[in-house]
Amino acid sequence: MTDFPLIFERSVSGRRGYGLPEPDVPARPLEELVPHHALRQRPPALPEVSELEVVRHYTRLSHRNYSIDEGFYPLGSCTMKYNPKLHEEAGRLPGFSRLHPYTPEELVQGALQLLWELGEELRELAGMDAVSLQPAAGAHGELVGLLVVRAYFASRGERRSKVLVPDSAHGTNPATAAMVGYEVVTVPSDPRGNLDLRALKQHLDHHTAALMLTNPNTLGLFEEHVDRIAERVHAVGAQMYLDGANFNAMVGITRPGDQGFDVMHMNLHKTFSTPHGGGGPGAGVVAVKAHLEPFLPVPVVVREADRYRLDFDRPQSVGRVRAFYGNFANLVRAYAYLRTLGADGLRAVAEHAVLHANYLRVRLAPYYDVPYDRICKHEFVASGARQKKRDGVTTRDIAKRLLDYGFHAPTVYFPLIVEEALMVEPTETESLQTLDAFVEAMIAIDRECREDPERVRTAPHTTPVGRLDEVRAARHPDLRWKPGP
Amino acid sequence: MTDFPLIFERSVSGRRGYGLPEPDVPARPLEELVPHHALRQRPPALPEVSELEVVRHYTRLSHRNYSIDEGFYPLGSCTMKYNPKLHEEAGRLPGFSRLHPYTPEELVQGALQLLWELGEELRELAGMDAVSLQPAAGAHGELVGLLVVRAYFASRGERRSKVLVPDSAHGTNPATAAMVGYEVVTVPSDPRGNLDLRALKQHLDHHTAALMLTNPNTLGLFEEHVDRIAERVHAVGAQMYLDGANFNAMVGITRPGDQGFDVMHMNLHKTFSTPHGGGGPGAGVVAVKAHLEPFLPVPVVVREADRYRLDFDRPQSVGRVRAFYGNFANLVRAYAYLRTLGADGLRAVAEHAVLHANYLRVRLAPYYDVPYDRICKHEFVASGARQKKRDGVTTRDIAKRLLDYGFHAPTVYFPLIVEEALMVEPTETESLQTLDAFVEAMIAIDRECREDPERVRTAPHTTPVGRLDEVRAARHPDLRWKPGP
Amino acid sequence: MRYIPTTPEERRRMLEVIGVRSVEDLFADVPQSVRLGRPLRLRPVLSDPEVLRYLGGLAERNAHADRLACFVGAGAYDHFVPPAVWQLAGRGEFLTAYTPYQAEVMQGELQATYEYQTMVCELLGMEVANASMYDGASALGEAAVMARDLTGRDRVVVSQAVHPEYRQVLRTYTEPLGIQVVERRHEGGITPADPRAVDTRTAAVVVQHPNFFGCLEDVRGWAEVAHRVGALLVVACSDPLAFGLLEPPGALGADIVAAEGQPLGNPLNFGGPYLGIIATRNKFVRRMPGRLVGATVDRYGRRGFVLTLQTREQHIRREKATSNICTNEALNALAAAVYLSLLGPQGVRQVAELCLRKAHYLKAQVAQLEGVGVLFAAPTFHEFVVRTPRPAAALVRAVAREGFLAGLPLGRFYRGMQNALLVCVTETRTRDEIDRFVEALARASRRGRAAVGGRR
Amino acid sequence: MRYIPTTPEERRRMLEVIGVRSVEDLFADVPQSVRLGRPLRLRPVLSDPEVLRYLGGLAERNAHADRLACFVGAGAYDHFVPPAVWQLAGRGEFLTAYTPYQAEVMQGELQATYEYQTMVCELLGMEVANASMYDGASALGEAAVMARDLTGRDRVVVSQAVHPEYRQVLRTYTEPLGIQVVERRHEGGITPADPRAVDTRTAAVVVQHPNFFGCLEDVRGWAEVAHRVGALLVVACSDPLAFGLLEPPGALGADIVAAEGQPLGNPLNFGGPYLGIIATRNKFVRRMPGRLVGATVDRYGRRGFVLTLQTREQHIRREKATSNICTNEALNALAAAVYLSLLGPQGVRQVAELCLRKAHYLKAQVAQLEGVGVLFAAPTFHEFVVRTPRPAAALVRAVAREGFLAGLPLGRFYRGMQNALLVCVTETRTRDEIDRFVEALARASRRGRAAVGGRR
Ligand SMILES: Cc1ncc(COP(=O)(O)O)c(C=O)c1O
Ligand SMILES: Cc1ncc(COP(=O)(O)O)c(C=O)c1O
Repeated sequence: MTDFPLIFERSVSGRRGYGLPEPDVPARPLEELVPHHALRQRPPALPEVSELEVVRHYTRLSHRNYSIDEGFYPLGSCTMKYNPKLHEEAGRLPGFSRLHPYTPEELVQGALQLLWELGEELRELAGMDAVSLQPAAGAHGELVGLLVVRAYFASRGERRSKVLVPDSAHGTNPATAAMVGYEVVTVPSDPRGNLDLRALKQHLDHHTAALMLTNPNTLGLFEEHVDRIAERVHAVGAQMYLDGANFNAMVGITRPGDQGFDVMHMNLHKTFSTPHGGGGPGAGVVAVKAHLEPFLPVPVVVREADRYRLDFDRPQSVGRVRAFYGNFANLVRAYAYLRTLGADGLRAVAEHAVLHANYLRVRLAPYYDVPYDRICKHEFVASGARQKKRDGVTTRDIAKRLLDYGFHAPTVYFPLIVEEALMVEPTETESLQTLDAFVEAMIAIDRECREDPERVRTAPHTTPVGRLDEVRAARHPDLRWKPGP
Repeated sequence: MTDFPLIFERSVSGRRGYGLPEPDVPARPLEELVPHHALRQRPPALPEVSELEVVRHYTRLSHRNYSIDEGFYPLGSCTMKYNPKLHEEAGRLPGFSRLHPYTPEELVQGALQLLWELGEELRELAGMDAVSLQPAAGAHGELVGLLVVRAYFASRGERRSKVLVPDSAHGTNPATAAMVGYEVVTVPSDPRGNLDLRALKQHLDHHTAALMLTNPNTLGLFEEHVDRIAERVHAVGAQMYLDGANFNAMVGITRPGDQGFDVMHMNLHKTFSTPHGGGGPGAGVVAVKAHLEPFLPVPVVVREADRYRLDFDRPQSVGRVRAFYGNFANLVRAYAYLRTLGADGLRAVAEHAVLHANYLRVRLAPYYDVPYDRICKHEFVASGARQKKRDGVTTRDIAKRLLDYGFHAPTVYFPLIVEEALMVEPTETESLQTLDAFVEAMIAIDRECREDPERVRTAPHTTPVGRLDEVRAARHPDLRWKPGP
Repeated sequence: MRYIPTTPEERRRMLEVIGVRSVEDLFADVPQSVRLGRPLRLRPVLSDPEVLRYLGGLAERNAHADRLACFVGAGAYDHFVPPAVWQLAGRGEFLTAYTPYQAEVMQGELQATYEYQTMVCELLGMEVANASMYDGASALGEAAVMARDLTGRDRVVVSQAVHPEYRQVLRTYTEPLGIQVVERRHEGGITPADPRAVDTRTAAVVVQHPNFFGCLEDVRGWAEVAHRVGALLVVACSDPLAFGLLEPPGALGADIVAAEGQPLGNPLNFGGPYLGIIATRNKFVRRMPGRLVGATVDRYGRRGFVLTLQTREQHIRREKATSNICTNEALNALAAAVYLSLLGPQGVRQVAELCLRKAHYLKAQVAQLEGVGVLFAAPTFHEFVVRTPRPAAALVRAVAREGFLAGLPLGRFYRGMQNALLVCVTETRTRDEIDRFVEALARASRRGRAAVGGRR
Repeated sequence: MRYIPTTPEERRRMLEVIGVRSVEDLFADVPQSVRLGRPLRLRPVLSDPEVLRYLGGLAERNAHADRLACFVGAGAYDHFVPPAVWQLAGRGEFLTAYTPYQAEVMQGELQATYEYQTMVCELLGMEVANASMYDGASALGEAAVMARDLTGRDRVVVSQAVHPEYRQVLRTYTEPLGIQVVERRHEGGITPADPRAVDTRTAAVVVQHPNFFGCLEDVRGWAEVAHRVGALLVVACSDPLAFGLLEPPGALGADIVAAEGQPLGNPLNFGGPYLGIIATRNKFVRRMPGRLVGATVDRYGRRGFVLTLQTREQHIRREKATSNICTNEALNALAAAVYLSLLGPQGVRQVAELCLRKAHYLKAQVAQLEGVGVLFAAPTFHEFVVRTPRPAAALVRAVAREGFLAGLPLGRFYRGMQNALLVCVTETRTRDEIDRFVEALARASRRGRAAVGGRR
């Protein structure tokens, strides 16, 4: 078997894949237009291929991918639900996709209205008072959130130094806190999988700017004492930040604002079904309580009578975190989703996401350890510890073997507090038949671990390539193709 | 390995895949609107599946197909060239795709202008005086063409009884002649692969309505005496019909009208790159000389000053062969193609189609018989006769084995006058590298025929299913899934 | 050259291998006398952006169904097409494949077609359907020829309430074969079943249901009439979605159904490509035109699909074939399969019910309009004929200015029906649009009457 | 429920397996005190056709680039996007995949990203590029932090001719980390290299090339100035297509490039999603933010691709990571790879040349207009600043009525520049559009001057 060629390896000098116009303006010598020294010396070594070759190359590459459109994607914490095709059609309307961000306000009223209405819906869903639609992803939302918290304290002449983060938190939480100049203090979880209240008490003081909580947390468990946690955090004047990556478990049932959170981000590319695009783009809306509103990034969409405009004049704002107004095309998709589901539909989303997760949890529990085996929310964390101890097969091996069964693997080795973690999130859009097929596969793999562990250790066997050498990739970085001499 | 499920086998009672509106008009009892006896007794057994399941089912099915977008498709006589993506975008413009055919003429001027301009271009390409854009495919064009011929003779009070068809002709030619009530007389080919002039002479008489010629013929050879053939056919007052399926070999170099043809069809889904859609839709434009124009189907697009209209008032017309005006969306694509290539581009198409075919012919000749081994046009016909005699491997086996090498097979067992025919048409849009890879595969298969014929006889081996039992399919027809009791 | 990858250097190498000096030599066999001695006289070549801009300009000059609220049907219906339909059917793997001659690599196309054949049978209540015909009209033409072949008789009785263009095509297909077409006048918008219409020379009776005027025909009655003399009943249909709610032709005694499949997920496309449906009884399958996909097994016993019963077809049977059709409308059939999969039994019923209810909501209001009225009393599905106080064509132009595509003026097809307008309401029309449409009709009609009055 | 396949019967079965009586029981752990005791107060639910209609209505109320001839750039460019780009990038297999954590089934995404990284390096003349950042502005913010980490210094000198929004983002990213940002005023539209601008506390000098005003900066000069004091040169860029024609930053001494990749095959999208590009020298790679794809081999020795050098990233390094970025703009990077594959070296050069020539064609005519003029004398690429006789904002409104999106009024970003308009010409503008635009400008300016005169 030979390597799948790179597009560069298909290149033939002089071949073209485009149909651009000829200049229709007077052909003045280039040197009259730009100084010679500014001109490029040697052309970039881009591939020279025909349009057909490009179509074939990327069509074939697409066949070497795994997507929701092809199969089950129980990737915990990522909420890989169905991305409705209707949203693609809506997002591609020329009135949206061909709109320049610097078109005068009075000529983009449709776009601004959409943003404003989306903001209204999200505020109600979050139980918050104001939103910023700008962040490009969840982590970007975290950045905005902590910047807002920081500005809030600054406005009160306070300089708080630290942010508390549970040991189960996603890596973006501590990373964000560091980017905003905060010291990160890790708070352990208790045996039930809740945040350890005693430990929290220890670390909470007037130097604490915020607690970054994920709820349901990354174990898929609802923080049972969220109200008391909020009380204590507020008691020292600190802010409650919600990492809303797991919002899918609570829409319409409980609102972060009502749980005592002051600021949160949501991942529209999770809860609100915008496609993840193989890594992005996303959209990470930030919602805040009234006392934090003055600090949101500029611009903010405001409505006056029946006109909409972008408000830049916000003296206390943290400023800008990106150019323009946000990942607009994704916001269009998310809004289409909200309008299609409505209040009842969204509540049903949470109910079924939770129903499906618990069904899987209960069916898998006999075969895989489930460290915190209680009613979970939209996901749960199993463990390959049993198989590792018993058969010398790791969670990574089990994940790779699942690929042979035609499923994507769950999230593995996260959260860090569960050894050999297997984090499973089925979402509400999968059918019982699919869930059962997944269970059968997991059971079969458990059997293989006992009867033929080597087969699992060397998996995957049916994929376009076999197990890849990640160590070599890191030891000898090869990050780009290089043209031959 | 289990069977790939049918969509019906994924059905679960009560599941929905649509989001239709609720009635917004007063809900009167159905019986008030339609008599009870007219109402459906039991619902159709259509699948009950979610939108996600539909998306997955047909996405996965698409991965069980072979297309130009994925690989080389040297299917002789089918001109499987690249279908530009630009055409899809153009064809899907709401101004075209959302246009109702009964919209008043003055409100569809853009569409009519497009049809008229396309007609003009095709007339010039064909060297003919008038066109009908209505036929849905080549065979439909043949039907129109012979109906026109028949009406022409009728208008002169003549009732001619027979149509001459070369033994190398495509099946649609005799089938069409029969549909129009003509007796079909087969004319043999001569040793050089041309129509046998002596035989032609024998059959030509005043009962002959037309000669249906394919040029280049299905051997991929230009009819060297086309001018003399036309002379003789016209000498008995008969009409020259061109099956223009092979027009790709001559655009811009020689025009059917100048070759002496009175009427022809073109397959826009071949020469003019409209995608073939896995079997259709196509578009089979008919072009005629002035004396046949009065007989074209209604309506015909006409231009008056700068207005365009549909002319229905044509007393001598053969009538209608379909509803409305033709496969419009395909005509849009074909027009986009014509405007993108222009005069020079189209000539280059013919030149390279012929260049590529001759290159393959010469490179394969040492390994496979090429019965008529002379300069060919856009395609040539090789034969598996040598392998059959020598190794007991048939052309079908060779074709199936090619699938394992990642290529589509050439057209096999056509034309009928070549035993074990392998009809190869590379088209102008394939690269030299692809042609060479195909040659290597053919050479490798010839070697396999000698060294491991069983491997070839049992091919394909790497496809989603193995060789399929066609005899069983015909003996015990299973033409639809049946719901269980 | 656009879309041609071969570089000059590669051309040189190929010519060398071939053993000729120039591309010119490859055309040595083309007599000088027939050469085109000059460049083609075509419109100037355009770059990609220019082509899109030019075609975009032409598209802009059409009043499409997003611009005018569409109240016209008459064989082409503005049903909602779920975006998933063409995002799937339009995938390159389906779009750029040829006819599935090499079954082992074309299981996607073949299985989808097998599923399509099944869904069509279910919707129409028939036993077998083919892989597609060009459109509903040509399918009807082929159905008549098929009936001739099956009965050995050469007379076809056809209702005048069959789509006029379908009837024209019927004549075109049958006339050269000496098949005689006898038309049956309609009475009050329907064609009452009448034994006197047929005799032992009758090959088939052709009725449309719901018919061109939107009225429900007495299909059962005609089935009896036809069968009693050994003739076949051919039922034409321009919107199969009707059978989400109405008893399907198969259950009413149809022997052959010829239908238009555009309403099943295919765009209006200014008339094409559409989807020709033909379905019949198992016992007639070997006389059926067009391709058929059948299930079989591979050498390992796994289920697979192939083109089958090909001895009916032109590439095998040549002049003895049941039809000359080769390329069909496969992609439109695939779209129909995706569409019907999404809708399922409840979905097709809901669409049909929405159409019925909205159409009758309009019908009731039209009946109230003074000077305007409903022409026929017979029960209708989603179309009906409006009696207009002035020539319908003028009325259509008038309401077009107010943003409505009012319907099809029937004068063009039926003598004496200048003041008749065939209107249609699908599920895509909202109550608000219907109400405003009624107002527009009312205004236009008053103006009309005034004008007429003026002329007196 | 839309998009939820579970039937009531299936729900029952699942609850039974779980061993609870109702779905309600699954939320027992949610304290009553924090429950939402009422239904959500959201806008009414819409059916699929209604949603499309509603959003279509909102889309119609925007003056997009097919309606107004677009002469504005300023960080978002109306380049021609070949239809193949999104017909490929938009395929479900790419669109609905997550980050390629399971490399063996994500070779498509991973290889395409590796190809993208290579193409970006080639276009910018850099050694290594990452898999994407959010956009050009945030990439610049991260670049500044990266420079701080690499040099251990906390001062960044930035030209005022860098996109004002990029500078705002730069401040937002650096301020909390105590990095001091010093702005350099431009002189006549460019930022002359000046050793006095830097000292040994300087981490980086940031210039944009071509800069916000469209002018070419003295990048080589700034590279020398920066390097002499051990600082890094960070080059920002809002349209990398310029380097199809211009010497790329890598060749001019840039240590880090932060660019906006929207012009590479991505739609205008009212500002996003766009494509953040960051590229640097090999020796700095371990300080780079974001994902990197690297080549490796599988257990059979076949080439394959994986996410690599992840010890830089948040999920491993947490608070010590080089950045918090996780989700990026992978799909836009894929589109860029397809776009650059289609264009190739000749294509990017041709686009750049068309932009340059057309922009200068406009520039020459604007220079002739009385009352109007070109503000800066420095050489420009495809943007330049027009001096307007009346406030530019008013002018923009005036010519919008004539069908042109005239440009960006600079008063909003630069004090005292109320009468300055930043215009852009890409390859999609035709000579005819440019000529008519000039006439419209002339008319609007005359009216303007009249008005002003009137006021005096
Ligand atoms: C719990 C949690 N927090 C934060 C993030 C970061 O969100 P994003 O990837 O959109 O930046 C994720 C997603 O990976 C997550 O799962
Ligand atoms: C030589 C020839 N004639 C006629 C036809 C029939 O054309 P179509 O399939 O478009 O009806 C074909 C295509 O298969 C052909 O190759």
